[in-house]
Amino acid sequence: MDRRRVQGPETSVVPFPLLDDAAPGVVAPPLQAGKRAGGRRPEDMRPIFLRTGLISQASGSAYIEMGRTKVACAVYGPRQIKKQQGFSEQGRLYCEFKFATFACKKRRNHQRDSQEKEFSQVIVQALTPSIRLEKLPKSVVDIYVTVVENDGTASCLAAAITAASTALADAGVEMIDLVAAASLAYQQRRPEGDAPTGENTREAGAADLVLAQMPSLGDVTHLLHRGPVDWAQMSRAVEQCIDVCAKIHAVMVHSLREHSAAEQ
Amino acid sequence: MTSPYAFSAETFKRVQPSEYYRKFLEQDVRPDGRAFSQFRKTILNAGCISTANGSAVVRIGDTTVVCGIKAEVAEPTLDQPAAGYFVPNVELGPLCSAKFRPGPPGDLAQVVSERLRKLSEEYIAFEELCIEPEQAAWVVYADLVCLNHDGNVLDACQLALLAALKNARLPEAQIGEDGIVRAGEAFTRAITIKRPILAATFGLYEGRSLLADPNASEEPLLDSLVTVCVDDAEHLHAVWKSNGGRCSLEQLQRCVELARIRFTELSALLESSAADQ
Amino acid sequence: MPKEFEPSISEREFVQAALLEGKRVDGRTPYDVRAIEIHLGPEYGAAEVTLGKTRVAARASATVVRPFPDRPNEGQFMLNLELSPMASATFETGRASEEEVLVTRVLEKAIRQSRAVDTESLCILAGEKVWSVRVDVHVLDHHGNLIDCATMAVVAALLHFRRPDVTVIGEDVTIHTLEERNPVPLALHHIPICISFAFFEDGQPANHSCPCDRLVMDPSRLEERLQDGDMTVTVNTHRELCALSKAGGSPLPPDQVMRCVQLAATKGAEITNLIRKAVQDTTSRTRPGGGGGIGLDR
Amino acid sequence: MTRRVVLPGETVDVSVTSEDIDATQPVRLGPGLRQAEAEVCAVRGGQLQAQPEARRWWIESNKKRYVPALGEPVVGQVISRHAEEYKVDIGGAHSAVLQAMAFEGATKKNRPNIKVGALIYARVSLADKDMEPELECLNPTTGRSEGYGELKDGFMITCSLGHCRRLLRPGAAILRALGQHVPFELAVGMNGRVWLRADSVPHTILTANAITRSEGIYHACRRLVKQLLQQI
Amino acid sequence: MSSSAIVTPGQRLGREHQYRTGPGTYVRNSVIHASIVGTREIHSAAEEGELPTISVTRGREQTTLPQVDSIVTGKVLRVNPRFATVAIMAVGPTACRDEFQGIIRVQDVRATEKDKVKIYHCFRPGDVVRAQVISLGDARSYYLSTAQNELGVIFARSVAGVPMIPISWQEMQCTKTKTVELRKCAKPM
Amino acid sequence: MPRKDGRTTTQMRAMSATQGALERADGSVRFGFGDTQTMCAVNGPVEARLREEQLDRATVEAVYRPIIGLPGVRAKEIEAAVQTVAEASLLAGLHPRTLVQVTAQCMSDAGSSVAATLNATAMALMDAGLPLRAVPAAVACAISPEGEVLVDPTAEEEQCARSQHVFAFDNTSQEMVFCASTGKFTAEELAACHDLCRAGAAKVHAFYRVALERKLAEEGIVA
Repeated sequence: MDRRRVQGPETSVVPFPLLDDAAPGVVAPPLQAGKRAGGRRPEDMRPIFLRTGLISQASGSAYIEMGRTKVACAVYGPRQIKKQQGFSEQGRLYCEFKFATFACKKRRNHQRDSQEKEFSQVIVQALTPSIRLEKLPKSVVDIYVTVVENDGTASCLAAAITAASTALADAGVEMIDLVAAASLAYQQRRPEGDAPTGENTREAGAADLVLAQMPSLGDVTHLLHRGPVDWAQMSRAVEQCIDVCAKIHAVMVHSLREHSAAEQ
Repeated sequence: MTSPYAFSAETFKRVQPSEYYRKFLEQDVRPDGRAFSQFRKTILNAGCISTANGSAVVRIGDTTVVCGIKAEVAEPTLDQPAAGYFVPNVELGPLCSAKFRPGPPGDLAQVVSERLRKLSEEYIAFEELCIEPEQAAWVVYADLVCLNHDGNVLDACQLALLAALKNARLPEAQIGEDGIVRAGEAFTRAITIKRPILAATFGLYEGRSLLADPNASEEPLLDSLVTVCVDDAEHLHAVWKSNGGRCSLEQLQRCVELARIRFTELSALLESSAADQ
Repeated sequence: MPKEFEPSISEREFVQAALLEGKRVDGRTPYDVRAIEIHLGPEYGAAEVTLGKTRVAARASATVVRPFPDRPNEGQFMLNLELSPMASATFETGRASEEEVLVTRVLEKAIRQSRAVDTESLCILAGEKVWSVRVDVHVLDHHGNLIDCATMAVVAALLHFRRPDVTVIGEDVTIHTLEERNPVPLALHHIPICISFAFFEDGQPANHSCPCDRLVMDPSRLEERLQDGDMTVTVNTHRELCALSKAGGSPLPPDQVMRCVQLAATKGAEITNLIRKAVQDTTSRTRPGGGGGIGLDR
Repeated sequence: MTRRVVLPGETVDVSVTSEDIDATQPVRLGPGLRQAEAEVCAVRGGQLQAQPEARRWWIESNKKRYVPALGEPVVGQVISRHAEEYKVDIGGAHSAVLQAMAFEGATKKNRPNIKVGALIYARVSLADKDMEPELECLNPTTGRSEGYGELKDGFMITCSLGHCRRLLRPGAAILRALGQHVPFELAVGMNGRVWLRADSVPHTILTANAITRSEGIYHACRRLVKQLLQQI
Repeated sequence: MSSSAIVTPGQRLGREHQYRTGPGTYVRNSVIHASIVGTREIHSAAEEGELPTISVTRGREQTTLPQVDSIVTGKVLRVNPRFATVAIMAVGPTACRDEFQGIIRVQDVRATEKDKVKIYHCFRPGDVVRAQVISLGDARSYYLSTAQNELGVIFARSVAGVPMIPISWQEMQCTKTKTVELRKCAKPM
Repeated sequence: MPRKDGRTTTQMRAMSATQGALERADGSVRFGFGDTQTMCAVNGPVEARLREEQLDRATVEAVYRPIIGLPGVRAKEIEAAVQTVAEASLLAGLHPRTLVQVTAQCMSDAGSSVAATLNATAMALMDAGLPLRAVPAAVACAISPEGEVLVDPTAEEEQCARSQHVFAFDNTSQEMVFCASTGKFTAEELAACHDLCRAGAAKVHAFYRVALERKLAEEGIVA
């Protein structure tokens, strides 16, 4: 009984689809002639829209759209550490990742579940190597990410990392490099760039990969791979992600320049 | 008598907000250049989220609110067996402003949610949300996420909520003998809205000047906040006056007139957004 | 939120000195219970009990709900107690204070788990509709011994409460308004009453004489803050012992415990009669209660 | 002596009404009245009292929460002890500071040794809404303790501030009635706390109950004391 | 200002032996990279024979943290006999979005007669002070000092709520009621 | 059309108030319109937590508890109303960096419970002896389906009303300090409700004075 919100019924369910005998169960369209559902080639990447500075209240912010995946990210800080964790020469990063309740096919809960907490940790791990924390003694930089629409959970995580890094740059936090992240889902035969629809793409045997990289310096800051895949496919997938990261990095640079020029 | 110490404008605004603001109001202008009764630029686009049954994004100035509608099915309550549910909730998280802390909804979020729920009793047709009396009814969850809080979040939420409801489509559902509800493939059924109701909020500065659509830096300096909700037939549906200042009946009636003008602007926006679907 | 400081040394020493002479600071003898006042009404199930200056209000209400799947022909009974800053400035809203958890636990054991309310009688239509009775307890003024005062308030509210009469013909259920049919009281198996004791060591652990003479019934706020141990005995009208909780504190010889139970039994009977009498002469005067009584409004 | 009951917010006319009052004397506003630009308005509900000749106006009303004011005697409880000072709870919004040196004849070497939890009778030496209140256990003019200092054993009760003010007035009815039957010592603080000590436990209990129960009674004090005497 | 001249973090600016690194840049295996988004600026060295310094400056104000020796402007929140608590609202000329907490210990209020300082005669809650950060202090607050003439109270309201003007280094006068209040004033610049 | 309990449309139920009912609270009042009773307790100025401390004024913390059920979002809106009345009356600048706790407990709801809560709050602030610049008085009214404006409505009148209004007025300037009107009504009806409630508020202010006189007599201040 959550008394801080308007109450609905205790339990509510999504109605079952009307199984009239004519149409078979809706199955993901098979791969025809190398094209995917969205008409994209396996290695193609969905169109990206990245805009900084949309959230005026934040120190820095970024809004990203990769195809239908939409993620908003705000950075507050560097500011005083509220919780008493003792003196620290180094700054700290704190992240809260949240899917909006309407973001996924199945309605999500208001409270953060374990997956969202895990993603918050992943974002902090992916970004910490790139931030010059020694320049921010006794302070914390808070990153808040809200997914407005989820078209592929792996792609949401990648978009969130990219947006968070852009927002940190927009906030003027000193960093050694931006961090671009790309996601990828394996079909049985060939890896496909940029995991498409279906938030839990992990049907039986399917695997996906999220790779976060500092493009200018070339170092990989975070790699999350789930699902069984043989080694050869894995290495090809990593290269493919590196290329996608380069493209994403170009978009990040462009939007940061656009916004800071407009700012003058 | 100006103090001998010079401040940069930005520091003066942080250190002495009320002084900074009073200097502008003395020249009948607001820091962001608006006239007293002028609302900020309002942008509305509906239906931009495919995973929701209905959605809308509203920007009033910098205040940005995203509303998503998700519909599910549940058993109706025993004392109202033939009515569905409408559950609006506002999230004012740490993402939209530095003054909100992580965790469950704070006081402001809860008050806005309660006001949206109270208003919904005037325009939602609850009996049409019932699929089968005493057995099954639609639960329309309307969740509003504020992406940027630059003041006057209630007006933005009500507009986003109405636009999302207009944009929402539910599947045709019926209940089988086995008591299980099944829904059709096509999302065709609309949610009927008896009458569009929209909110307009005003602030009173030192009991005299009436300021429309106060932003985040103005809100703490105003000693009264008046919100008026009107519908298309010039009827009023809610008048709330909060904060400790005093407000005369004439000022209240002035707010009602301005709210009516604001209603025409917003309902035009509402129609155009629904049209281009 | 001001913190509540420990009592001063003078107060502690004086209370112990007075107890040595069998006297208490507010003029009572060790086995005196403070004056009890019971106000009932105007709606059914509204009770307000003062024990000395401690004041607790309880409100019983009933709504029609679907039964739990595993117990289709049994109604529900819920108790809720929350300490607000009204009781004392040291309580915060939001986080439950340790005292609130303690009082709620003892109340649950005394009333709910001892099956005081007969939930079978609350069934309207097995598997479909049952009565869900809830009692909300509000502590208005905290002057010590919340447990006893809260139990009395809950019991008085339950005895005074009337739910609307219901007729079931086959499947359809009609709930009569209070004007059509006289409302029906709740069926209670027994009436539990809590009697709390506080006891004090005499300060000289060396000659550890039995603390029998330093045992007080119905401790005041000051005695509660100075006590070295406490015990709550829950008895009912059939002279049965429903619950006994002696949570830590200084050890007590067994004969002392039995003595307390005897004292509690006699005192409990007295209090039960007091409540019954109060309920009898108010129900005749209570008006049906405008809608609020049975909590049917949304 | 105008005697009307005023609600907060109402204005009070403090102008001179008759000639023989010297209009140049400054108007002194007591508790409950405050100057707002031109006029004087009430900030508390109560009965308006005045001594027009001394041009002193105030509002008589009762309160329970103490707000420190300069020079008022208070009964405090030591809540913590530091090298140079004690922190004392006086029932107000902030705990007060009592310097270890603020005792009669205190020197660097021999200073009173007061334990945490002890009661003290002290005078408010600093009271300002922006600062922590400070106490001292001596009369600043004479440097003597004059009753201030640590209060050993005895007992302490709390009652309303109005009742304490009446107890401090010479010839308080309840104290005179008690005095005929019971020898006792008393330290009344303006912060609603009264420390008392009598020769025996029953007498102390009698005194304590007599004072708490005499809150609203003025004439029947003697009858109240007799009742309590039988109960011993 | 064409957007091409703007550099983003990680962008190579040159080799180590070409420039000296100024703010907004860093060196990694002998290559100079930008560390913030901003415009690249090259300042020729003061005396020749020195390398020119390269730096990146941000258009919008750079949210700086209080560092040791930076001059900060803040508002006094609380005053107790041992220290005054200050909410730092601006570091140097730039106002910071979020307030940092700093304290002015009684021994850091002024340079002369450190032990006879009565803090109530120097600061009152609501005063705006200009102070210097003397250390990063503890986990909760920075340590500030006003032990120089141009540091101290720069704006204060009298009990009557009217802004006061300084009449000496330790007195301020209310313009309406002419009452004099004690403050540790900063020397007007 | 006379009302069920025989009152005319502009007649309010008898008001009742007991002051100082609670021992521990600094100020406590049980205020009632007929059977609708609300208890309000005020503690202050007390110590504030560092997080909620304000440097130039006292922080007001309002809590509202319904008589039945857990306090939910509806209670939070009433808390905002109590906060408004407290801020309209309290001179918070005189006690900086302190906390004033206002806790309202509904004892029984027989119609216009929010108005009773706001009046109990104003009287409790006065009973606590806090410095106030005004004592607001609140009155509720409802417009019946037939369009009649009923002052101080009972629970049934509220349930079937077309719209419900609560207004609170300042005792010095008779200007509105709080208003919460919901339902379906016209601007003219709003003005009618405003004036009707203002007349009712004058009666409540008179009642405050009578109650204060009774309390002073009980405490032996009025010799």
